[in-house]
Amino acid sequence: MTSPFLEVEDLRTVFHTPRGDVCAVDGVSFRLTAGETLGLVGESGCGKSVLGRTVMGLVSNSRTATVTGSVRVGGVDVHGLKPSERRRLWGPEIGMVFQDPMTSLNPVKRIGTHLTETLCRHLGCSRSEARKRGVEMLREVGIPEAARRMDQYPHELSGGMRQRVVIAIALACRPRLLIADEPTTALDVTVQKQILDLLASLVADRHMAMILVSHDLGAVAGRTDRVQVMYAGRTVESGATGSVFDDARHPYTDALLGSIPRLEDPPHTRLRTIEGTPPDMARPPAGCRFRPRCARAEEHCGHVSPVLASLPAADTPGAGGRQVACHYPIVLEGATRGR
Amino acid sequence: MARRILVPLLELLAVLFLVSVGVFLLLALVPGDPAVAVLGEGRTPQEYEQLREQLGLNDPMLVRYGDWLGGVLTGDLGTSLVPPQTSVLDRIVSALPVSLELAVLGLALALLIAVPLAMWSAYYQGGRVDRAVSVATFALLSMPSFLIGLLLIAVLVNALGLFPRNEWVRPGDGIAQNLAHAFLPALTIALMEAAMFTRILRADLVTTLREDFILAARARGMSPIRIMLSDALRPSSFSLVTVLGLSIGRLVGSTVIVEYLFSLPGMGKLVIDAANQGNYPVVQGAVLVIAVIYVASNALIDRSYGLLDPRTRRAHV
Amino acid sequence: AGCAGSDGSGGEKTPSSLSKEEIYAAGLVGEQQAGDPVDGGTLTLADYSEARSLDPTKTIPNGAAGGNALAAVYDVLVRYDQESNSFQPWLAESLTSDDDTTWTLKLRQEAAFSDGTPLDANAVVGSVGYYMENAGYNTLLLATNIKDMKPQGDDTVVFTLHKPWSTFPNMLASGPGMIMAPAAYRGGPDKFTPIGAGPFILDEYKPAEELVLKANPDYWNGKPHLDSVRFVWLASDDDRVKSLADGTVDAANIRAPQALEKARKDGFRGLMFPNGVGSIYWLNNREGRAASDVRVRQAINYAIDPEAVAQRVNGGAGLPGRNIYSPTAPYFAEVETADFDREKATALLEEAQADGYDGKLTYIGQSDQASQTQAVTIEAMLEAVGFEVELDLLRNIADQTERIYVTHDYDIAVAGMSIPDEDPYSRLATNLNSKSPQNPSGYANPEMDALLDKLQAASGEESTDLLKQINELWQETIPGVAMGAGAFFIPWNDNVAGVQATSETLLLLGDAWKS
Amino acid sequence: MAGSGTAHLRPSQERALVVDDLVVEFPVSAGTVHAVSGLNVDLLLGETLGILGESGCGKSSAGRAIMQLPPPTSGSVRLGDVELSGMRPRDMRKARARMQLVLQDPVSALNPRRKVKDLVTEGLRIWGWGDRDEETFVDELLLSVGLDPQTVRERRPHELSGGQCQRVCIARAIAVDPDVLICDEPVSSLDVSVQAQILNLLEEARERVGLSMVFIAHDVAVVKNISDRVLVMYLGKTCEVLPSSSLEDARHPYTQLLLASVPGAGGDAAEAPPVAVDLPSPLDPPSGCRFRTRCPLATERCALEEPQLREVAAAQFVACHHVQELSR
Amino acid sequence: MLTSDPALPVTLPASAPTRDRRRAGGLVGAGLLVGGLVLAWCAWEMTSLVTLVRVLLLVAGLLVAINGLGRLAQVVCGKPVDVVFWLAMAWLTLLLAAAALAPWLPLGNHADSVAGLSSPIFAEPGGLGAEHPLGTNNYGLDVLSRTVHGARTSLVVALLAVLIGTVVGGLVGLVSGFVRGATDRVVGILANTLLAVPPLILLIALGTVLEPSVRAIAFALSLLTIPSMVRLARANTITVAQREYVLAARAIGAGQVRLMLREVLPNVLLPVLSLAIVMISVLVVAEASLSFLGIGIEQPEPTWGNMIAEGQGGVMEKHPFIVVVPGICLFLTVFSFNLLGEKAQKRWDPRSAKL
Ligand SMILES: Nc1ncnc2c1ncn2[C@@H]1O[C@H](COP(=O)(O)OP(=O)(O)OP(=O)(O)O)[C@@H](O)[C@H]1O
Ligand SMILES: Nc1ncnc2c1ncn2[C@@H]1O[C@H](COP(=O)(O)OP(=O)(O)OP(=O)(O)O)[C@@H](O)[C@H]1O
Ligand SMILES: [Mg+2]
Ligand SMILES: [Mg+2]
Repeated sequence: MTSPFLEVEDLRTVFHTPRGDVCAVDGVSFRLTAGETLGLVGESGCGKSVLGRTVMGLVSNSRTATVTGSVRVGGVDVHGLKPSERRRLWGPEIGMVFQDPMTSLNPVKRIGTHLTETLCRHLGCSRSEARKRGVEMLREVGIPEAARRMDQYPHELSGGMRQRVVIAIALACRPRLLIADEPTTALDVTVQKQILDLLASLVADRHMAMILVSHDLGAVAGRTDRVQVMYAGRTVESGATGSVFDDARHPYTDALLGSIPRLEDPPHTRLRTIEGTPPDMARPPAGCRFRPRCARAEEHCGHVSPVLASLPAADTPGAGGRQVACHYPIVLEGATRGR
Repeated sequence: MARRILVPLLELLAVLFLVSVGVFLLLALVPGDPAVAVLGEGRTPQEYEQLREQLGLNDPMLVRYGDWLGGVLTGDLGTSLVPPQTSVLDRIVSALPVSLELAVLGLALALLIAVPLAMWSAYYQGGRVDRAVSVATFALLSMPSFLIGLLLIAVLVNALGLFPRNEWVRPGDGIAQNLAHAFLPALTIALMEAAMFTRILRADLVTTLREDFILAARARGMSPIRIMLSDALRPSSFSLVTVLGLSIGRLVGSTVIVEYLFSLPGMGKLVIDAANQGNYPVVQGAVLVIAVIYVASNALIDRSYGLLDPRTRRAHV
Repeated sequence: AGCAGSDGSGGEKTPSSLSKEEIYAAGLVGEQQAGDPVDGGTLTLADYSEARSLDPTKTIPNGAAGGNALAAVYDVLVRYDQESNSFQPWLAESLTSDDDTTWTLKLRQEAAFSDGTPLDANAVVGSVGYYMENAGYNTLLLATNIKDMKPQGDDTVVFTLHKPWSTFPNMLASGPGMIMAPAAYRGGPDKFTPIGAGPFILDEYKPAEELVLKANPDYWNGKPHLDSVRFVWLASDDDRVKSLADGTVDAANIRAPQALEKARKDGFRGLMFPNGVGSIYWLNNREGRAASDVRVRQAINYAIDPEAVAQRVNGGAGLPGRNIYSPTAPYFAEVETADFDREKATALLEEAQADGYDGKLTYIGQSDQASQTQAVTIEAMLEAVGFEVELDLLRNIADQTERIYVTHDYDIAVAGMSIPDEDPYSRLATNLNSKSPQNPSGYANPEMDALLDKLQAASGEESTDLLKQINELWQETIPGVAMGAGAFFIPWNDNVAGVQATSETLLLLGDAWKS
Repeated sequence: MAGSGTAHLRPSQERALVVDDLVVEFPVSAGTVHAVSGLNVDLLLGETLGILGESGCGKSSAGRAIMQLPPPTSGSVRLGDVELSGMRPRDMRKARARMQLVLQDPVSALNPRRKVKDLVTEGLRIWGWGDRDEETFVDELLLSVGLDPQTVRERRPHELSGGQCQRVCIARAIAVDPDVLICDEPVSSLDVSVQAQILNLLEEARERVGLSMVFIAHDVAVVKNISDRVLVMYLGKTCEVLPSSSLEDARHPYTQLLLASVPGAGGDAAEAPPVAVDLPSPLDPPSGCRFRTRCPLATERCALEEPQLREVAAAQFVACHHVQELSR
Repeated sequence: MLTSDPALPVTLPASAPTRDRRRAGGLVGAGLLVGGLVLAWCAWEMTSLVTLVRVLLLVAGLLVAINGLGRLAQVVCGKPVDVVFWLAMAWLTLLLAAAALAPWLPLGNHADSVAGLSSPIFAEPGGLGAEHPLGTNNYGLDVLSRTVHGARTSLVVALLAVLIGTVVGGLVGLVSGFVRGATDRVVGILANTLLAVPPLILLIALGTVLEPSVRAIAFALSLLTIPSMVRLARANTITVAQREYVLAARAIGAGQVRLMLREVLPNVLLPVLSLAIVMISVLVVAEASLSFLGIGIEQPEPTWGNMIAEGQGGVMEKHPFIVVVPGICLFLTVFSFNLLGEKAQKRWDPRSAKL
């Protein structure tokens, strides 16, 4: 195996808010090699975006936040860098695609300005050179009439088109790691597919590493190599995508999969539900954070936090590296489960 | 398309019409006989009566209003009752540049103070500077302009002798002199306005800085200064521009206190003096002109958003 | 006359310890700059108020109303000399009379208007005619007195009066004596252009801002030393003193007692014009008003303490007192005055109330702070003796003028009267004569009318005696509440010299210079 | 597609709601937005009709026009046997109460200044309590939507989670005992786990109270799960009407595109990314078949002639000129 | 979210503020408080210094003291405390109490000018316990008493005007924003008309027509508040009326009036009230400006404005306390109302919480 391009070790992000400290990311670790795609899934508020931003270094130690643990990108500790050095990473090393293409483009700047200023800053190319490359980038992400689009304002484009622009900007400096934070949540289904396909093909072409953040399990399922399921700031389960979705071991993952209506099921099929709501992150429950909603919880779960432990390879046919944080993981009942 | 230009225009005209009616009526109710204002004391009752007749003061209100409005529409705002009996228009033409200069200088100074301050405190939101700026701007906003003016005069003119005493020098008589004399009054205006501008711009900047596109710009590796200047400032300036526009219109008539304190021959002083002398044509004319400026500047501001925000540009063209 | 304080004696004392008498001494004040006049420069005068117009018929031609600018443009035929207390020919070569009834005015050959036309007898007759036609200040006084005004030849005008008038020259020292060129008024009052024979010519006028006059090279008395004079009008006497002190202006025109005393104590040179009854409360004597009853007038007069008012309104400055003449006036005499006496006031008021008076008074004044202070003080004093006072503080001058002079709708109103040294007659007659249209109080006393008639013709001792009788009659019948003498002070900076005074506190700037 | 037609209506059966040629247009500065152009729908008693379509295709506009909020530009809406268009305002208010609306964003659909108990009883406060006891009514109602009356009754919306708010909305809607419930994307803003709770709740409520329901959504799987019949909309027009059980057999090219876009385990990633196309604007919709600009089957005919809905299989109606080629 | 920018000074995590550090913070706070107060007191006493320097020292001392108080409060309460805000509230409470109880407080003569005839004028402030703790004015009236009674008038005028403005402006804005259409147009034109005339000039014009009574001044001032109230209420109504809960209420069958009163009004009320608080401070200043120009409430009835105006004409130079006392009261009050208004707006009307 090649050495990992991204190493995240016991990452913990704490926000200091007036209501108290919020531990939005609580001891997450993972590795990612070039060409690999990692899916981060979980319900709203479970810390996916904060994790993405902390990995990038956009959230770092400050008056309002404390970050511990380490993030190494290409061997460099992101949080040990000076701000100006870190800025130099953003673009050529790490790119980011945001959830909402409506708000992640400056409404008063032309598309072209967004692209060229990034190129000028990082590659030091001249304006005309940057413009040429910008047009190329737009073409590459499948935008027709790219040259004309350069002079348009974001509001003059459709949502899907805008998201393509955002991707083009993120990829303009050919980063080696792309963090896509729910890149398709705001888009229509038909467009969503196009964008996900686009990202997948770009990652493949450029041999990039990508973190795909999503709460849509379906979106992650087809397009990632590995997946991490998060709940209340912690990783509850991780492993090869197919393996996790086909036989979930954590009660949360299992319940989540069961609560999604499937096209294959006949109409009026009752869905499985997870009762209750995710915990308030300022006052998380003791022990396992999923305990209050968990059907399998025992007394023990309320006291001791389960650690993310690897499952024995024998237990996980097909793929290795499965990890689960549960005292009472679901035990395989043969091949009947899954989709 | 025609509708979109015509309707606001008609509304503007309606506003101006109402202002003219209001001003006319109000001043018609004010005690004090214009004939006395013209002739001064010590004339025979017949003389006053004769003049009243001559001025049309005995006509019904509607006729008088009609006459006045007719004059206004043909560019004749009447003649000052109290000598120097120059035409009202002349008086306004000589007073307006003073007020405009004060307003423009004051606003320019205010922006000069407010923009960097707001950017600084928005960037270090919640920090020491931010808190200090917040308290200081509040303190300024809490001080009536006459107190600020009195303080500035007491300190800068009387105690330190840094600036020349009141009196106005027209730009035509030397720009340097003019600026030296205009500085203190402009500063008084600027301090008030700067406090307001700072708060408004800071609040908008803070909101903008929370936007995704700022985060996105950071994620592209842009430097903080560049982000503040080229990404945050423009989208945050809509409220400021609105207030700025309102201020220009408002200041032309609202520098009263400052003009009074520094005895500058601007619109405010013109109106107050005229009001004190019972010189109605001047008051009416001046208020009407101020209203026109206010209404016009507002309309211009409304139309200028397109320059700042391309999203609205299309809708206006 | 009152030039005593001006020379020498004041020099030894430091100005800051000046006594009231010294402060209010008439004439030139302080050591004047010696040396030869210097040509050139602009003299900036912070005048008391802006002339309503450069048309003398529209402006009260005195120093307080902006007459200085008029005097500079038109000059005056006759000049009052403070030092000798007499009228001297000025623009005219001479003004003579044997009987005070027929006055012969002889004009100078060299005098001409600035448009080049000659200042001849016809011009004078025309100018005075225009003045009276357009009802310039004092027209009524002139009209009732002048029987005839005729040019004799090119350079002489003969004024024939109905009866002797010893201070007639004073008329030609102010408004009527400002001779306008025929071209000035040819188009009528609406097209008036200021053309005169004075030392200066209109250069630039910005209403409410400044008036600039430039030197008239053909001035009869030789080209003025100054290139130009500039009139500006600041907000208050305080401002004028401060601007004078920091050199923004070269000379100022000051009336408020506090500022005036401060300017004197600060050692400014200048001209002092004291006058009688600088401040007065007119009482409405007319039928149907409370003060038509002499007891009410007396009660009001006794109730008000000029000292206390001066203390509160002017911080103690001024010359509070009841004598209607300035203590420095040449004709000043002690009389028994109706001084502040609360008991007398109460008693008189009770008497009047017993006859059905309800004790109510309406006070009118302006609404600025100083006027409010005055109003509140007077109100307090009157209420302290049992009056019930309603304050009516008016917001515009036209309203006040209307109430006092036109509709006469007031009981007690604050005003000024300023009886000058040079011509007490005309001021007294205008204000007290029962037939005068400018008699604000409606005071009608045949005895007073008779005294005034006699005063017109009188001169010297006789006149002083008549003035004393008038004063006594005033103290007895109280046309208004006299609050004490006042003064005008024209301070200037040390580099200014040659400013001359004339009557009505007017300045003549033809000889002025600045180093 | 984007056709029209009435072939799919079922006049012979007992219908709770009949919508006839509904047109909704909004005048805007740049012209007219054709949000809904001639929608024909009927809803049988106890049936759930799903309306499926992309953002901006006029789903919400149609739903609101049915509620007469605001009344449609033209077209008639019959609720039971009451014709709603052209009613007097008071009668309209009364009739409207027999239909109820559940909206996408539960938080903004609740007045932040009012307590839960006031919110759910608003309808009865307006129309009268009848012989009901307020207390017990509120408690029963809240229980029926799975909320604990004790904890929730006195709270205000901001003290509730999104899912709880949506439950309050549903409680409020069924409190007035409506005949028809219109749900405008009631689960789109919710997390998957909560989405399942709400979908189950709606099913239960429908069964218990005997509601007819119009369910608007853009998620194919959700619509399939809850509806009996699905109507697919594109740019204000109907593409296809079919029983939800046979949704996977959809014929219309647009429905097929929708189905293919559903993210699933079998994502077919590696092909070349498709080039973006500008979607047609409702300000100036394409002539003929509105889908033709994106349709792989489009021919000249599609631009000239508007396709009509016709039955291509049992209870399956498609508006497409090329439907024959598709049929077996 | 620039808050997390690394350029910010990095402070240690607040997770475990040790006991020692807390004690140190408390000591620093107490030190600053005492030091500041001493400095202020010295400045007050050091008559030998130039007035300007004294004033600067005084202000600096007070600021240091407030800073110290803040630190102290943080230590005592365990979290940051907005001392300035609480001081301001304390001031407002004190002021309102004093104003409300003024007739029953043992205060000197505030408006009886007849009695004032026999009192000394411009008596210097005598400090606590003296007959005239803050001196007397030009009419021999007690400055302390006048300040308290002046607060009464100033506040009554401002509150009355705000009340009129809020009720009238708020209702008009509510109706016009809810009904829209022609009504809205007409209301807009009327509001613009009022705005087009400069406020002070409008007041001057009104001042010449109206009697200078509390009621008339309040009425005139309320005209200033009405247009902005209308605008705010209207804008908020329009936003609220588009909210889905209004749609939902409509769907249930609520009528127009019910919608307006039950659904819209409660949501418009708080922003309107927050503006009203800010308006109080604006009007206190406006009233003062009017009195300064001589068109407000007339002497001897005290208001802060006409008390400040007493300083004109050289009085201020000789007897600074005449202006300083009401000036400081005015400043503190306006400052406090502004602070309160901003807090309220931040909480209830984030859209306009910029001032
Ligand atoms: N700047 C911040 N200050 C304080 N708390 C924060 C901050 N940013 C995020 N949080 C908190 O951290 C937690 C995780 O937020 P995050 O945005 O990562 O969730 P998410 O998984 O991305 O959810 P979503 O799917 O809604 O985007 C939330 O409880 C949020 O309130
Ligand atoms: N009040 C309105 N004024 C103008 N245009 C409107 C209005 N409401 C909706 N539209 C337009 O009508 C079209 C249909 O809107 P509608 O809200 O019905 O779509 P939708 O299918 O519900 O979309 P979504 O899934 O985003 O909710 C859109 O183009 C929209 O922009
Ligand atoms: Mg997120
Ligand atoms: Mg919708």
